[in-house]
Amino acid sequence: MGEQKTYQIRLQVFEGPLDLLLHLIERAEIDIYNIPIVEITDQYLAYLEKMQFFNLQEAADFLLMAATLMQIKARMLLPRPVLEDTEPEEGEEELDPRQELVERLLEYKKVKALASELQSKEAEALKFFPRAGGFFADREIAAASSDPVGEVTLWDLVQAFSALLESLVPRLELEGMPREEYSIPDRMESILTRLASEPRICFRALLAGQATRQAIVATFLALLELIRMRKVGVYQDQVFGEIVIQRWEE
Amino acid sequence: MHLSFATAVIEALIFASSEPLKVKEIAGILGLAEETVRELIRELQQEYQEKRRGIQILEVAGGYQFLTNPDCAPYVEKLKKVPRQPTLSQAALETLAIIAYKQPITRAEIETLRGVRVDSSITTLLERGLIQEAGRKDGPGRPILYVTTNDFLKYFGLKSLDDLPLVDDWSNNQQLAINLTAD
Amino acid sequence: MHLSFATAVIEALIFASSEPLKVKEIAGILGLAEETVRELIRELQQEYQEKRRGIQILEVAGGYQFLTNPDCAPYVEKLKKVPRQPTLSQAALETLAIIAYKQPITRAEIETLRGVRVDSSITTLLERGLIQEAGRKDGPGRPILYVTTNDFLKYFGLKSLDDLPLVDDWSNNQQLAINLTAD
Repeated sequence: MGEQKTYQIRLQVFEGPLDLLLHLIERAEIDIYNIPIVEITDQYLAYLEKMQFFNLQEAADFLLMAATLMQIKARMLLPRPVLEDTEPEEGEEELDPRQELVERLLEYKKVKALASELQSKEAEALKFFPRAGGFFADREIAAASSDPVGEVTLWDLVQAFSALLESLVPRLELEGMPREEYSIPDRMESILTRLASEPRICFRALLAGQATRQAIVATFLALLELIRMRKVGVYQDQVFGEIVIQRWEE
Repeated sequence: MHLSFATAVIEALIFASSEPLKVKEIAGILGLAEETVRELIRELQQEYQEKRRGIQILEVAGGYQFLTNPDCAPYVEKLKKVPRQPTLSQAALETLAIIAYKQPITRAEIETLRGVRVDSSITTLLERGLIQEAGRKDGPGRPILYVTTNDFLKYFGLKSLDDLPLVDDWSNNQQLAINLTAD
Repeated sequence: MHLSFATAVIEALIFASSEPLKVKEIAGILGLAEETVRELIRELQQEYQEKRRGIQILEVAGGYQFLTNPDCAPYVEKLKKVPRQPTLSQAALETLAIIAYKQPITRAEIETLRGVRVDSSITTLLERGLIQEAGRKDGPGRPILYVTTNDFLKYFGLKSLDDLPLVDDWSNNQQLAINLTAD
């Protein structure tokens, strides 16, 4: 029976190079803190030859690990530097070239353990059915019917944020930071001019047309001011729709 | 199958079905005669009725369905259309704005920016589902980090956080402020 | 209000709510103390439990919700109108586990832990509403941070993030324990 097992072709899919390495180590019943790097590297490469990759990226992930293994192997085979030569400052012993790999493997082992915990939780949770065939079936309706923000709009939110910014920054205008070309009254005028020729402007397009951050801020503040003065209105056709700016009509 | 277990299964089936469930379908799933199923449903209905519970099983559109007890309707209605919440306070709004633009952020960081305690506005925002906890920050005390929720995006009509209107960058401004006062 | 009627109303409310219902919300609707509500829910839960019924009230994602009895699952699965999503792949589970324990976390940090690209599992998890973006990390490139959602708790039947199984030094609780003993 035992013999038969060795002839079985493993069709197991590995989730990545760490998964494959962990499999090799566990199969060989090796101490993870003392990996026989030559042996494991050979096995890893042998597996790599047999593996089929779905895409280039996947192959690259596995090849990167192969390169890492070979690098560690080379460092292990090289003669160690003489201790007297370089006085070790931080630790007594020099760093084992395998250490980083061991740490990554240990971390990944935890990931696998957690993933399998989640999997059993998932299997368990799927035995509990909610009303009407799905937790999330009427989430949209539920969300639409309750209104946690009341009368507050996105504009209020942004305004609050801008106001906070201003309170934190010593008056920029006094320091002459925003140049004349970004003055808010100018921007207000230019928005109104544009609205005289176009019935409506997309919010996104309005800001996208601005060259610098200061220009964007000035335009944005100008827009807020126009809204406050009720010279323009903003609306959305639909939730998630474009924010559209148009002249205020009585 | 024990009839008491069959009754439990029928209860579960009627509950989980998205439409009024027909006796025929129940009978098919359980491998019981339709008459038996009908009898068990009748018992279930009676049980709910006698105890004057909050929910009951009713025959609707040729099938069976759970519905809330009409006596409870005035309360259930309050649930459905959660009365228009009072508008967010200025304090809550400012806290929300900071979290939206600076997330993930800790309570202490928000307090530094606002210059006041923000416990109550954080509670309000958590309750209204606009923000949520999202792990802890590395470092002393491992304080809780706050982020905005998907509902936050929904209520403000945003597709993603990148849709938040640009506001001159906070960190740059602070830098600037420091530079200005240092001169 | 009679407590027996209050219990019926609570039953109706939990049933009617499309989301796990919070004690606070029930208390608000009924005008009762939260502790009273909690006690009444406990009694209700017990009643359903004792009778081994087809449905029960469970605490999920910080609220209470009716769910079918798991013993009935093999039958409920046969219902025609219960749409089911496929279970999560191993890759998605590994990515989700990392996010759940290390949130908020960037894509690159997840990739370091898993040793592979995680673009497709992130997309899957976002689409299924189990994770969400939560701002950006300070530093080069300002990468997007990911956190788990409330639906994550519901999907796995967890009361809160503290319900996640403990693993070595990976949970907040353990960190805390270490900090305490260090003092």
